[in-house]
Amino acid sequence: MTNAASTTTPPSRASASGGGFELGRVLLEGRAYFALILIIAVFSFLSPYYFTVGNFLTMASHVALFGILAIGMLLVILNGGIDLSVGSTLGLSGVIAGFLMQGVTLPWFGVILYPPVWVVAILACGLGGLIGLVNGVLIARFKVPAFVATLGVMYMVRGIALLITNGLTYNSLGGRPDLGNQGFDWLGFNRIMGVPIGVVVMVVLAFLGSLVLTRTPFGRWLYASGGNERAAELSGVPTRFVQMTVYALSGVCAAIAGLILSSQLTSAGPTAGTTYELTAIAAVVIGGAALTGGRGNIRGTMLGAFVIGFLSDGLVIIGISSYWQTVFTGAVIVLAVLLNAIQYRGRAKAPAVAGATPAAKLAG
Amino acid sequence: MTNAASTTTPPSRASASGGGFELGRVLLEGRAYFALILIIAVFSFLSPYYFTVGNFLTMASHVALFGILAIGMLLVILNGGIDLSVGSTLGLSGVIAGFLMQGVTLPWFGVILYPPVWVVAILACGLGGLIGLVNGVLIARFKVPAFVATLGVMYMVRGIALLITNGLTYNSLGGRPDLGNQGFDWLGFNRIMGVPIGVVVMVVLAFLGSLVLTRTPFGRWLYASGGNERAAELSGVPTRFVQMTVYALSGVCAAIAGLILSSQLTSAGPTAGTTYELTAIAAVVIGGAALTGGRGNIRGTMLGAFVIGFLSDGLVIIGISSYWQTVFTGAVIVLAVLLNAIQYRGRAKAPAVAGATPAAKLAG
Amino acid sequence: NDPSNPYWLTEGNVASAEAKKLGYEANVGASKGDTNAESTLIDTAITNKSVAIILDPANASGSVGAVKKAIAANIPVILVNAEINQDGLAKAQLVSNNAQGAALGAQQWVRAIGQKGNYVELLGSPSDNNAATRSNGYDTVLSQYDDLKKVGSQVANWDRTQGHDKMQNLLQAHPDIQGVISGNDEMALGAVAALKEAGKLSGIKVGGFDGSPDAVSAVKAGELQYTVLQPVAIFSAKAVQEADSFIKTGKTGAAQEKQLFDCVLITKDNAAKMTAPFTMTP
Amino acid sequence: MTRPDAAPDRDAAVVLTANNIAKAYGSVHALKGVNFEVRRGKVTTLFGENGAGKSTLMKILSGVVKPTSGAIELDGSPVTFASASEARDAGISIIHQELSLAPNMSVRDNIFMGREIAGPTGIDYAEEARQAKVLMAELEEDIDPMTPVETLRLGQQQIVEIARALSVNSRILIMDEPTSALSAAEVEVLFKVIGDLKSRGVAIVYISHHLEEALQITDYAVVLRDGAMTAKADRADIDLEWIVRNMVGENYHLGTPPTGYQFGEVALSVRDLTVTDAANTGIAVVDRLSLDVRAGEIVCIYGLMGAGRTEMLECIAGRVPKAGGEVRLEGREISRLTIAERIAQGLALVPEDRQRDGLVQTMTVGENLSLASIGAFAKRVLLSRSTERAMVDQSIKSVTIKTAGGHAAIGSLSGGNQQKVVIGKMLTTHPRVILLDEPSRGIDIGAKAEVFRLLAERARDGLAVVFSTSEVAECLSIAHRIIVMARGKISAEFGSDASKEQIMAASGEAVVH
Ligand SMILES: Nc1ncnc2c1ncn2[C@@H]1O[C@H](COP(=O)(O)OP(=O)(O)OP(=O)(O)O)[C@@H](O)[C@H]1O
Ligand SMILES: Nc1ncnc2c1ncn2[C@@H]1O[C@H](COP(=O)(O)OP(=O)(O)OP(=O)(O)O)[C@@H](O)[C@H]1O
Ligand SMILES: [Mg+2]
Ligand SMILES: [Mg+2]
Repeated sequence: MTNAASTTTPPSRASASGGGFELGRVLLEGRAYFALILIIAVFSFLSPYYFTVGNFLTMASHVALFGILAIGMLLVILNGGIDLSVGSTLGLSGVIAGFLMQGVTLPWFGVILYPPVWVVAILACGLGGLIGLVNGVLIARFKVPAFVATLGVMYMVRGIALLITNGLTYNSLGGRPDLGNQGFDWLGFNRIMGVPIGVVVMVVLAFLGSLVLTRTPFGRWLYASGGNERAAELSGVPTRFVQMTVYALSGVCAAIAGLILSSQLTSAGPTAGTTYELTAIAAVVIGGAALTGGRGNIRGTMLGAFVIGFLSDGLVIIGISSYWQTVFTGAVIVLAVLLNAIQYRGRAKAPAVAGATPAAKLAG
Repeated sequence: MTNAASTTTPPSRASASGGGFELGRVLLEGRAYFALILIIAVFSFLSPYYFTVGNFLTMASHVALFGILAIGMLLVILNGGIDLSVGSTLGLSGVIAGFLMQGVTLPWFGVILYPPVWVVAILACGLGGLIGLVNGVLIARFKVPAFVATLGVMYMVRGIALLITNGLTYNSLGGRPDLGNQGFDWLGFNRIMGVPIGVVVMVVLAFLGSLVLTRTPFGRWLYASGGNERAAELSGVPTRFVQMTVYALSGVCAAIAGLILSSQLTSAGPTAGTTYELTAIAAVVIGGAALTGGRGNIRGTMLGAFVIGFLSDGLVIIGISSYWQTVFTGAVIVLAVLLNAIQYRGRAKAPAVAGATPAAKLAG
Repeated sequence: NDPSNPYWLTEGNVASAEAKKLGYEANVGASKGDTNAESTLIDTAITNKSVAIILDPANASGSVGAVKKAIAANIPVILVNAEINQDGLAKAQLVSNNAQGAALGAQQWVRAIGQKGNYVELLGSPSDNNAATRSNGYDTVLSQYDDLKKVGSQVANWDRTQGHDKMQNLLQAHPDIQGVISGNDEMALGAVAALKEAGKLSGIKVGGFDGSPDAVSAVKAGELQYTVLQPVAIFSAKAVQEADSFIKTGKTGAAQEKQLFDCVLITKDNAAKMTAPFTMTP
Repeated sequence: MTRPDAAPDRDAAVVLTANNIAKAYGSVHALKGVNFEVRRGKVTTLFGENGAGKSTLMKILSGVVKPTSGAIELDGSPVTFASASEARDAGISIIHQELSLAPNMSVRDNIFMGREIAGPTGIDYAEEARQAKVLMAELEEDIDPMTPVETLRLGQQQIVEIARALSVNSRILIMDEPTSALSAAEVEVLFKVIGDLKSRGVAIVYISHHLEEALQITDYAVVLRDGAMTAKADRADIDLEWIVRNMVGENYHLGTPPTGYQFGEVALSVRDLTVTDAANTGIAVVDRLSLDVRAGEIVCIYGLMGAGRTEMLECIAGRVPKAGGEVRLEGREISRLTIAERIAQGLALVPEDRQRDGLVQTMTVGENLSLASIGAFAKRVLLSRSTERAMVDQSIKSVTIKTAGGHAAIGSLSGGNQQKVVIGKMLTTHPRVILLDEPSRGIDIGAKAEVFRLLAERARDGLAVVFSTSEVAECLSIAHRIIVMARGKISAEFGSDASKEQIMAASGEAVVH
């Protein structure tokens, strides 16, 4: 029953104590690092193309998508929740962007508005935040279990995306100079010093994220309410606010990912991002976070994302059947948590304190 | 933090006290009934064909699949776990069945075996149970969080199914008289007094399920270890055994569903059952079970399955775009839990006792 | 695309076989209809310094970006099976003539059920414009017969299970139909299973599209009236050859970018001629 | 002593007044119009049985719950608190009865959660750590502010809880059973701290079930009985007997050892039992401990928090693995058996923390009662409902549980009755030996007496009883033999005629007066 506790005590310490360095964490994340290095080594050996700057950048830009989702997901999971709706949100935000880029007709003025790209981007993110807020309200105000609330929202958002586009895909999001709404593909195509924008965005978000988690009161509130909500509440932590915020943020992250994706493809499909939520969750968990909340940190999550991304890309590059990729992905997920579990099994026996009991449950 | 507790107190009582009649339950399940009746009424009004025996039987046979999955899922959820791998297991069991029906070549004997249908069925179920057991071992022995363990297994099983068939679909599972392996389509095609076998199987399983839950020590153990694992353990409940068993059973249920599906189609595809796990979970939750374990019962779960099934079929019959179906499904899920949440909000305010804390967390 | 459908599987196999024959190393990946997965595949193809990419676009519009990327990395792209909504990008787009095939199918279908009656249609996923092309193809033919009424249509996303379930629902809504026309074979076979179960197979005629082995055997068995063979084997081989010639000569050797390959009708009579999956020997 | 309606004495300024506060949880009337005063620089102690409404009243004063009716006056001006933090800002802080710490976070983070000290770059961790250190020094516990709370034992966690309350320099400090898990030494320290606070003019509200202990620091005593105030008085006017009388109506004593029968064979025999620390640090928490208990004998194990009683008992019951030694039940070596098997063999444990280890909150009273022996009701496969119901009703009677019946929700019972359910549950397995870890923790004196009477009866019928306690008074109740544990070893053994002083001395605990 103490597995969650066991699996993830060390990172938690680290994160909770915001920056303190500890053997436990080194060991745990050391493992993630090790896995990553192993993956890179193996594939570099198998394919001459794998170990090249170009490829790493490409892979990084693939990781970026999941990485960004995972950052939002981490916040939610730290709160002891889960967000299944990010995949759909990703899809919808892309669709909305596409919709806006096509120009909005205002019949009663008889004009067609072509909002500039930055407006589109902001609106899309706003929408993402809104969806997240809906989750947040359902969960924080109406006390609906996170899993169910976000599951429902996932379906609804996906359906809406399909309805808007009627199942079709918006393309030519390039914009037109005469309309001054060009540059949408900037996100997807441009590079800053050779680094794809997507990666840059991920890095920035990761940096901001760990800043918030380790340096700000909000970060501590999040760890506190994830660790023991009642305790946090009694000591004046605005737990509801925290809860709503994390879901909103997760929504925004999803929207950003959606923008990047659709600008990479210069097209926005309503089914984009299906099942990405699972990959994001996997990344967070491989990164050593506990689904029971209060335990985990950005660095781990990033590592998790890279492990998954580099693995699957590697398999594609050495030309392994996509079926094997499915198998491997699963294997890695299980292995990652299994290793943690085994290492901290001894601890698992330690009498859990009341507060730790929750951990127990979810894990069971 | 008391949401889970609040959302689901009544059914729990009900179920836990296996048969004890209580206002809370009547209210809660009354609502599910009400939803079902509403759905039926609306669609009967909109389509002359909806309210016909024939149609109900068809819809029931669609519900059967999810219903059977949901029964297994309920057991897992009562234990405080979750099983994301059922969809894949469903697919694999179908594939295995198909594989066996095609005949197994034993090179070193130089003969091709055509196992009779019942053998095939048993083997498929056995496989399902095995997969479930893998989940169980990961979760009970190695203390891997259920969500992650089953997520990983989900990927792996799906991959294996694809590898076995190399992505192809087995068909003509009809069998051949000369080989004496006929009758595979019996499950899917035959009817007992006009009732599709699938439905019969579901009803039987549901009956067995509620018998086990309410009338056997195992059922009591399950509710206990779901409600408070530590206490159960100290009272001499073999919690690990219980945990492993429920996952194994869930696997078997998935396998059975897989057999029924592939026999309905007289063909088995490796991608069958994708995302069915979510539908099953939705059914269980709409049925008033708590994802934190210890609360829920078969009747509710069946209701949940019928609500989902009758709704989506109804939408098809009145010819609404499949996109709306997605939206509605989500809406119903949210609504169902929302209503419970609201009704028991008053209770929710009560400071939960230590024991209830776990509940809280997972739900949060 | 998704290799769990024999059609795309053959597409991949034939192409890689042809490529190997021409002395290339072929590497088949599946986008499963996800444009992002597709673009990932393209990226890796670029990483692998591929000499040419033969792509079955996941999405008429969604794949444009991916193709652009490959072009940018100046790798010639040749599209097979489905088109993209932007010309001048790919070196060639080799697709089966869906419109012609649909017309062909529709006519045969009319012959099968006669000039009058009610029918329902099963549509492929709307994001794939073959679905629309075929559906229109059917309509243009069938609308000529005033006594043929389409009483219902459902999207079954090319999938057999959905075909089965949706068919059952449609049967409930419209018990009085004589025919089912389907956007592809998988859905058609799903429908056949549903009809079998309802014991209505004799009364209701089903028509498919693709010419997949399962469908062919169903046609042989008389469960399926006909299917329309897409010359996937032919054009995927052709695609490789064109790629080859482009790499060597800089020209695909074909007149124009869009090349339509006519489909062939498969009925009980000529079903026997199907030697290998998707290949018919006259 | 004075009557409730008597005028309150005037020698200290009243800072906080609660005027006929009432609180109803649905049908439960937790408080029925209570008047309550808190004086600056004085300790107002609140006595009352379980469920009397003490915690509820405190939660209302500290803004955690809102009263159904009634008003609160701070310095004579009416106030209403929307939240705990508002009350805290008004200078009222509270130590809750149940620990409220985030186990995943460090001591520092727990102390300052919700009240972060802002620095130039986000939180000023250094400053927080410094203050945390100071507090720990003040409480004479050497706990590094960075240690995660989950690795502290219960007592230390309670210290952290106290430190958090102290860290807010509040004018009114409410302590709801702050010592339930503290060793006598730690209590001493706490009382010293309370002394300083008083001299600094801080008003303190103190709640405890350790009556003598509480009396040491009481200035004003207030007694609640089921939601209403039954008495209040100055320290000078009252004694233990007065408190107990007002708490429970009549005077209680915890019973005497059952006599008039011969002990049977040795039922439980422990030899050189060794248990290492939960955290696998190799420290022997139970150190080569040997113990024999005969059928019909009642043995009490006294010790300070951290003496290793829980580990020993849980190890005998099979919950924690043993590092060495052997455990024999009626001669059979049982170390290798699972918990379930040991129960079947006739060894039952009533755990220390009933909420966490004793009860299944999602099940009814009846189901909790029958859980341990559920196998017995299976005729072939199916349960026999009738047999079960009969057994449940029977044990509700025999253990005297106050409840609407077997179908009632476990949460609806008061602490004492919940404890009885746990005991009843284990008794239905017909044990030969029963181990009880602090069976009296957090239950009122009336319930205690009943529990002990119950155990005495069973002992007569040949049951071997071993119970641990942290209250000397309980050692001197029904136990035939008193064993004192210290640092994992048996430091002394007494008959039922031992004196409190002897026992406390043996436990390494300073004798408190
Ligand atoms: N959240 C709640 N919901 C319902 N009833 C409650 C709640 N909290 C307390 N009660 C009831 O109110 C009454 C007083 O409870 P309270 O906790 O104040 O008693 P107490 O004096 O603190 O007991 P103890 O000495 O065990 O702490 C009890 O009958 C209890 O059952
Ligand atoms: N959660 C824990 N983690 C690490 N060590 C612990 C933990 N709980 C207890 N210990 C250690 O085990 C020893 C026994 O502690 P424990 O509190 O069980 O003794 P005890 O006599 O049972 O006290 P009490 O019964 O009053 O709680 C102590 O030395 C303590 O440090
Ligand atoms: Mg209290
Ligand atoms: Mg103890």
